[in-house]
Amino acid sequence: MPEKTVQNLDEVTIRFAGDSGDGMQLTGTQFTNTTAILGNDLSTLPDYPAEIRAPAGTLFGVSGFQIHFGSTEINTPGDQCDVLVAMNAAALKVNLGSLIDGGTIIANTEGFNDKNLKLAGYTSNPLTDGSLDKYRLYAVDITKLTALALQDMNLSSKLVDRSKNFFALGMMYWMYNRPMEPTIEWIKNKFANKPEIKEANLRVLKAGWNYGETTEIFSVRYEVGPAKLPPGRYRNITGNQALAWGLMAAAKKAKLDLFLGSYPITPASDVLHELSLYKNFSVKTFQAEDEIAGITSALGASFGGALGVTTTSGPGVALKTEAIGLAVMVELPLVICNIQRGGPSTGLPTKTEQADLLQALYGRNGEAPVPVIAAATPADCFDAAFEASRIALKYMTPVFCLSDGYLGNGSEPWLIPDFNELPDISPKFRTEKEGFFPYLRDDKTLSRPWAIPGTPGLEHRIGGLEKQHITGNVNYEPQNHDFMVRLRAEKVERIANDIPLAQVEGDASGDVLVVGWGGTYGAIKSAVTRHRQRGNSVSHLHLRWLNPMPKNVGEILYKFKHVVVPELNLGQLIKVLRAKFLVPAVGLNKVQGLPFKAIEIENKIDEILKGK
Amino acid sequence: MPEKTVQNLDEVTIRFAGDSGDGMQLTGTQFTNTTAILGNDLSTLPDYPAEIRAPAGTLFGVSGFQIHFGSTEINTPGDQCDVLVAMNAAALKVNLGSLIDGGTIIANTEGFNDKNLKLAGYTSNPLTDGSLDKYRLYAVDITKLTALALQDMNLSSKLVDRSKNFFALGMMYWMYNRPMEPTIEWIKNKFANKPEIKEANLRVLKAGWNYGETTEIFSVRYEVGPAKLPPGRYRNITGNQALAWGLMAAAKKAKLDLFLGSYPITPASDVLHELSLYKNFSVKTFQAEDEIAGITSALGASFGGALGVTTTSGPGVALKTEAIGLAVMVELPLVICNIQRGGPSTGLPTKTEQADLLQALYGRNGEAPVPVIAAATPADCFDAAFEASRIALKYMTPVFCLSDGYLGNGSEPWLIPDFNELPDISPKFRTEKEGFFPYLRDDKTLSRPWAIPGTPGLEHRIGGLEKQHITGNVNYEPQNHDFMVRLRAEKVERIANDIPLAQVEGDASGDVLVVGWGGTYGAIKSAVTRHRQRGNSVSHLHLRWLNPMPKNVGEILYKFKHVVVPELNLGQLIKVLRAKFLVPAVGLNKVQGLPFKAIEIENKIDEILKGK
Amino acid sequence: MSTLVEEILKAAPPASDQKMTAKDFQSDQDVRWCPGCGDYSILAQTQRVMPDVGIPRHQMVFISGIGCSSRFPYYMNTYGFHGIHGRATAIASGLKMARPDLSVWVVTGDGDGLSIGGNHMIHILRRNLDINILLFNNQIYGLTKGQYSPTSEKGKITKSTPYGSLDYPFNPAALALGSSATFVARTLDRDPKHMQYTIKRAAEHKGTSFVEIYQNCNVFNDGAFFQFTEKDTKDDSVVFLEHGKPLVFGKEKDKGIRLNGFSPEVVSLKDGKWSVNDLLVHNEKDTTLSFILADMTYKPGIPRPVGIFLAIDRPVYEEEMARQIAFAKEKRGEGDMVKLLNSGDTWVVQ
Amino acid sequence: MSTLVEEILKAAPPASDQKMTAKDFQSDQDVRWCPGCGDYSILAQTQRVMPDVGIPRHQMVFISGIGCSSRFPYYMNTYGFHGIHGRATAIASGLKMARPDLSVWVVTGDGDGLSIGGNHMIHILRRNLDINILLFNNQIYGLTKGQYSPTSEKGKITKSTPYGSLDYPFNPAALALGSSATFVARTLDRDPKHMQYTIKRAAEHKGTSFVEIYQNCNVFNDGAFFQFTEKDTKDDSVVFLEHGKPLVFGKEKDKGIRLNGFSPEVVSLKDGKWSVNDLLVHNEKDTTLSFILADMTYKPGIPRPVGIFLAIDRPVYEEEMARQIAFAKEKRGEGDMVKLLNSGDTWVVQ
Ligand SMILES: Cc1ncc(C[n+]2csc(CCOP(=O)(O)OP(=O)(O)O)c2C)c(N)n1
Ligand SMILES: Cc1ncc(C[n+]2csc(CCOP(=O)(O)OP(=O)(O)O)c2C)c(N)n1
Ligand code: SF4
Ligand code: SF4
Ligand SMILES: [Mg+2]
Ligand SMILES: [Mg+2]
Repeated sequence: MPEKTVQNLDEVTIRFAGDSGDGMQLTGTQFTNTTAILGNDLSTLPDYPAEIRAPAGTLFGVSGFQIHFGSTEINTPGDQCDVLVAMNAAALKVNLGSLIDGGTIIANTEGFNDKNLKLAGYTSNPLTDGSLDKYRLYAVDITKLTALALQDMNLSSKLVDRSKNFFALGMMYWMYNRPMEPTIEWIKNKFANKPEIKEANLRVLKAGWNYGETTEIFSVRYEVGPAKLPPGRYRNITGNQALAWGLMAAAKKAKLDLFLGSYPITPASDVLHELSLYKNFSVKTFQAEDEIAGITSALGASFGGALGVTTTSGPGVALKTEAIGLAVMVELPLVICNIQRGGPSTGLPTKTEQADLLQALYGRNGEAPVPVIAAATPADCFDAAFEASRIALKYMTPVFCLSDGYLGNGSEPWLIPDFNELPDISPKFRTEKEGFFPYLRDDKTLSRPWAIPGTPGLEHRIGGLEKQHITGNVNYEPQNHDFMVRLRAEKVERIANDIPLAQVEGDASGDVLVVGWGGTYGAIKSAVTRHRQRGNSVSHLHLRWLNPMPKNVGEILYKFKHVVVPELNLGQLIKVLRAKFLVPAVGLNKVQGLPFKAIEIENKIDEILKGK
Repeated sequence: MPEKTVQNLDEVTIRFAGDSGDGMQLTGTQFTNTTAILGNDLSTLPDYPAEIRAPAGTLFGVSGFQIHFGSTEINTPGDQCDVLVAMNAAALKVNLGSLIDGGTIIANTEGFNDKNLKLAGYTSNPLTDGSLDKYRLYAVDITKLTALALQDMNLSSKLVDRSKNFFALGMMYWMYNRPMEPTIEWIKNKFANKPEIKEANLRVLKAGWNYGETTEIFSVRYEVGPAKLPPGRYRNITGNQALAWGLMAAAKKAKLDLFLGSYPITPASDVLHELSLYKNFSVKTFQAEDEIAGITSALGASFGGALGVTTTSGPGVALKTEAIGLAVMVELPLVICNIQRGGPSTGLPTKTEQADLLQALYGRNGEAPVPVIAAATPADCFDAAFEASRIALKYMTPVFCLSDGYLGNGSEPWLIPDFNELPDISPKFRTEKEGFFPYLRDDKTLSRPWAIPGTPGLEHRIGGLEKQHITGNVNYEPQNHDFMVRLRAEKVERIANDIPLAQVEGDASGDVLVVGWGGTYGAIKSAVTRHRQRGNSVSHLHLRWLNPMPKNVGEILYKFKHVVVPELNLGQLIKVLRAKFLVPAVGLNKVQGLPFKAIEIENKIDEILKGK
Repeated sequence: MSTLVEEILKAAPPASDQKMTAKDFQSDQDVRWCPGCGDYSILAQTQRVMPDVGIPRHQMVFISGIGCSSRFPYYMNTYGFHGIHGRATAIASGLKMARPDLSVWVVTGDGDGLSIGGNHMIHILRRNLDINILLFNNQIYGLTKGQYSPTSEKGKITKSTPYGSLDYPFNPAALALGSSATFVARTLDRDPKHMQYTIKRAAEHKGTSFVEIYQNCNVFNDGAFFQFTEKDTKDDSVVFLEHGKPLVFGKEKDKGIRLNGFSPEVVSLKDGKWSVNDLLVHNEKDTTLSFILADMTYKPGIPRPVGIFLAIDRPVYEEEMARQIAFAKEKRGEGDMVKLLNSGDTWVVQ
Repeated sequence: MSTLVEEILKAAPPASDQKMTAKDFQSDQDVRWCPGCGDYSILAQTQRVMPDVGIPRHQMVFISGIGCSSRFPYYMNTYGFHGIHGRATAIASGLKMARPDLSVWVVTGDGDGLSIGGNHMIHILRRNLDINILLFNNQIYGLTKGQYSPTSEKGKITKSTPYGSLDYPFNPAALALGSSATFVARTLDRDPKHMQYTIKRAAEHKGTSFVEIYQNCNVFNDGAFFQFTEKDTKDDSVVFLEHGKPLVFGKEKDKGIRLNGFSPEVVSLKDGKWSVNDLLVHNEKDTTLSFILADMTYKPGIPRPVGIFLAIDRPVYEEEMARQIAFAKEKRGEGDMVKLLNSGDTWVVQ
């Protein structure tokens, strides 16, 4: 065996791509988990079609999973990929554009047979016609090699074919020098009751590794050392899982049961799935008949003293807006999670976007202010959900917690928080009869008492009609209405006293301030960092709280010559900033169902710097 | 009989008030119609409780109807009233605050018996305890006088009691020198099948008139001459009726059938009621099972080549937002009328407010731009509805047409438009097979072709998933999505080329510009006029189109030192203006379920002028 | 239930022995229905029955949507939630799942519960949460001043249908049965005794109880049910369903209902041709029979069936949910966040 | 109909005499269901039946909500509208009212049509518009990757119910009947002949036709109906309802269903105790019987009823609407805007 060269890399981006039936999401997830355990920093981008299992070989059926990992800090899933694993011609066609010049292609030759080429719209085979000359191309007959590895097992050809992703995974493990053990363990667990499949997958995984090890095709292996992350215990986590856990943690710290009323919708369903696993945490999950029943059941549960939560995506929020207004009026805690996706309407259900901010802020009839918080990274979904719950309970209000498809499905290493260090956020249920009025308010927070059914002597009635101040009786008086409308607004405004001031990353004043919110955090951070490394006067302001905003936002904005607001929409936060602070902010807008590439933001900043 | 003095007045405001069972709305409407026929300019404000028929004599059961009429231009229902007709103690209690000092009270003494006084919370009888000394008080035993008039008819006491509002009406007709004929005609028609009631009402009406004529209680009569309105034929019309007729006129001028899919809700139901009368106009009205079915059925009808319309109020819009997004995506004409009411949530269902503007502009998931137009006065609802329909048909888009409870229920004299002069707005259905693509666009309007089922060869499919440019096929490509999102926004933006430039009332530049939208038009106009009469540099900009705005709005704003935006909300249009034009506009906000008084705006302008 | 909620419940003083009275269930709010409205009787009967139900006030919750009927909770001196239009059943479902210890009541109208709220209605019925639903059917939209409702008779002239309505009305009992309800009943605002009995039975039923109450709206639909409630017509127009008893009706109890094939028909018990033994005998436990009886509702010539159509047992949703939770705790132990956070693949960075 | 629409329709060339074929109903769009999905068969049968329905393609509209099933309209070479989740029946209702001349079809799923869309479903059924509804029941949410649906059997383990679902499933036929539907049928994806027959009958029915189609989702709920569709079990597990015929089933046609009281029971025709004459005889026109048959659906030991439960005539909504319009025109004359604007009290200012 010839000795293979080992090359050290700071960071790599790999994209696995194949048919939606090819198991690319699984392959990517396995590679991610193993990479996480090795201590790399990482960020992932699953990218799958709206069809469940589109006909094999078609362009629209291609499913991809990108992982960016390194020994340095990783903030995005990578603007372009260094390695493209293409299980068929369509996968190559769809993804070649994202491969860097000189990048590596690992292609499954069987996926480039005549039928596949035709389906992908190739007139000649790119693996052989020289069109890929500028890349490092490895054509491997993965299908055949998989079949060979399983030759003596007498499996159906369907089963054989289903294993081939493990061959690709094995190869990549070998190439990037990752241990196979975690995946071996996983296979053993997952297929414990299906010994044949277990055996097949294990064999094929190892065959892939051995293929790298023994053949002479690959001349180099790569080494990506662990990242210098803050010390502590880590795990890899997706945004949706982190969100679910954040809600559970909040319920525990509030000493309340968690009640989720939800209706399945991509990309939010996984939160429902995750939460429904934890019945031993007293989590109650209710798959309702629709979104309206999802939220109203959660509100009913809140009335009873639970932490009521509803999870959905944009079209689902549309249906919930009437009930959100009700929650504003009855002043009960409620957390509304929107895992945003491409819109409008059904739009691009499996793609990401952040175009529901204005809906969260303003999408209700009447003056119905609702606090809005947005998560910045997959792991941050935990904190955002916890914080949303804290505010909901303390201020007796519905709270929007915004995430998006990119955050929800993406993952990153997460420094596991010390649960015992999280604050106690348990509410004080009212029990004292003396002086009880359902709309008598706390002087500081302006929140009303939470008196739950079952408490003797506090029988009272709430509802969606305007309430009289203090008594909570139905009241139509003009002055009372005006007063109550302003009181509800003031209550939400006061939350600004209870959240941290905004922190600028970079200098506190200068040429350009890039303001972002939500899932664009990583890309903006990368772009700003690069500019600062280039010596430019560029800073980054990330807004976690969109309503109310931290008290110092105006101050910060006024200290920069230019304010630029990159958003995955046509300009939503920017509207709020301009209206509130009258700053001539400019937008950078992309609405492609994809996250920003850092380079896109970097370029925009360059433009602004040049124009000044 | 002593000769009565006749006094000439330029304008008067009268408020009829009584129990919700007392027929005050009817009395007010009759007085209004008669006054309109006399050629006065006028404006009305019905104000009724949320309960159908609250227990007699209670404060919350008081129903009021205010009419402001004159020989001068009348823009509002009057800041205060000159005459208060109070059928009982509660009616006095609730409405006394709106009576000018020295104003006239006509009180039904029977309504001030012990029970009524107690229900109204009076400890002594205000009719006799001197507390009304600063007013001109006429205590009339209307109940008894009514009974006397019907003495020989042997009617049930319930029926007798129900007639007493006609006594009050008769008195007021006498006092303001109005003919009884129109009401007599109306009674004859309305109760044609109930001869007893007809007879009773006629008698009591005349008895009321005679009471004024013959007794010595009233020493003066008033004369309010006709207003100098532009020449032509007039009628009195409420906003909801005008809206309905505007939609019907649009359908006729479009050569389409009108289809209304709606669900009853206060204060929009009357539009449904009105339209359901005109089956001989081929108007199809469908009372759906809920708001969602209301709008989606209208969209289905549009697909079939009807002018699809849905009418509702804020909470109903909340339920329709998902479908509005669908309409944006499938690009079919659809008119969505929101007769706004007090919110949030169920709020104050019978009161007015204009707090649904941001909902109309932004209340959807994804980037889903929808044109928004708002009516300024009751009669203007006709034009607004017509214009909304024109834009919907020409640009193949859903359009919001905003009205509110004050406009919808209020009325004014209306110069009847010459129907034949209204523009032809008929769409061109696509029939040509050659070169047909469902999303191929008109170069100028960017609207897509309307090809209705039944057209041979144009079979095609639409839906809520992102469409490929031109072909309309489902498409998930990043670039196409970005393109289409911007295209839909651009289509709406281009409507600005097709609407009149905004006109300033008053000088084109100066100290203060008051910017308003919707039903505040009259109050702002009055306030600005008064300031101009006082020689102040104050102008008025009314925005009829809120999205897109006329192209010259920015230009206009920049020409004034101060911009003030009065709104019946906590500041919605002002957010848009500040974000768009970065002008330091200030708001004047009132959220009391009531329209502005001109004086409130006048005072605010004074404040600004003083502060400058 | 959560520790905090449990604390509250534990801290509550023991229920007093003194029996409550109807008055205890009257709140301090002014009742704001129109004078003469049938809702008053329903309120009175409910308040009268509640003491017998035997659950203390503070453990009762009345939840409603929007409509005249939906003002009901304000008048009950219990916990109450006046929701949004059509969603009372969904709000109630969430509350009951969170708090199975509470006695949860839904008050709704024919518009609220069957028009905009129809979907939540059919779903709560199949799920069978232990919630009692009182549907005030006045065959009209009262609060919005008189449009026709999903139970209005066809051809009805209302503000929104000046030429007459076109929709075939729902038969609420049949709809409930078609939704696999476990308790379905019909009663009358003007028959206080029957209403009290029916409400009591609904309260006793473990599972969702669906009670349709014919209610007179004297302002917008006066007399809609007079045939079934007024002295001179009711005996011949109504057949009361009593478990185990044959379907006899008429002032002199001289008429009955038998099945001819599958079609119910009225027979006279006087002319010797038929006897009580030939009649249909009611059985609350028979789902098939319940459909046959519900289907009689709009049949011309057949008296209106009133009473309990069906009362069967089926597992109760929130109890099964609680059982799953108990099972999970038994199997996996009480959930531990620290363990969960550190479960699976983790690694340590020094 | 409006002048403009009428012009279009008049301008259309006369329908050609040439009979169409299934191929004429295939659109140019790639079919994107999973290989093996039961939806393929439903698509094929529908396309096969359409030529016999005898309505030209351009007068047909397929409308759907959201779900795998709801992709159906893209594959039909007719007009189509892929709506939003649960609202297909409402969109279709509006279209049909506006354009009674069109043949309108709704394609929906058990989630789309019975979960989020349940309300519109029950209301369209009582209204009885002349619309044909094909409900693909795979007892699962396919498109969102496998959560349980309102027709999933209780205890079902899915992504959202790892401990098993708690809801008692809808019986779609009973729900439809409870909603006063006029045409209710059930058929099977794997019985092309029966499906073709059923779809044809649905097309012929004047009024809303509700057709439940058992459909295999081989990815998330494989084999849910195999008992009723696969060779070795189907004969003993399914009883086909045929108008006027006794309920016989079994491979050797040696079993039947009779009523014992009101309870259906399986009897053997071999042991001499019972003969065909003792069996329940199907009658599509009998509403009461239709309930009895639908109620058999989940009864243990009873074969699954498949076929047309009910097919009765009742006035059709959009026709009555058209009739009111014609009546109004006759009575008041064609509406004249000029007259209307100037009607009532008007006055002239000089
Ligand atoms: C979302 C929404 N749509 C419509 C309404 C208006 N609305 C209030 S009550 C009601 C119908 C009431 O009818 P029903 O439920 O029969 O109650 P009733 O008044 O007859 O007791 C309607 C349409 C509303 N409040 N909210
Ligand atoms: C408002 C809204 N809520 C939720 C969804 C997500 N969603 C799409 S299809 C579907 C269920 C599909 O199930 P079914 O109707 O049974 O169709 P199938 O895929 O099984 O054919 C759901 C929940 C959505 N698109 N829109
Ligand atoms: S409108 Fe009818 S239902 Fe409503 S309170 Fe009055 S009488 Fe009762
Ligand atoms: S997921 Fe199921 S229902 Fe959907 S296409 Fe695939 S097999 Fe068919
Ligand atoms: Mg009602
Ligand atoms: Mg399904």
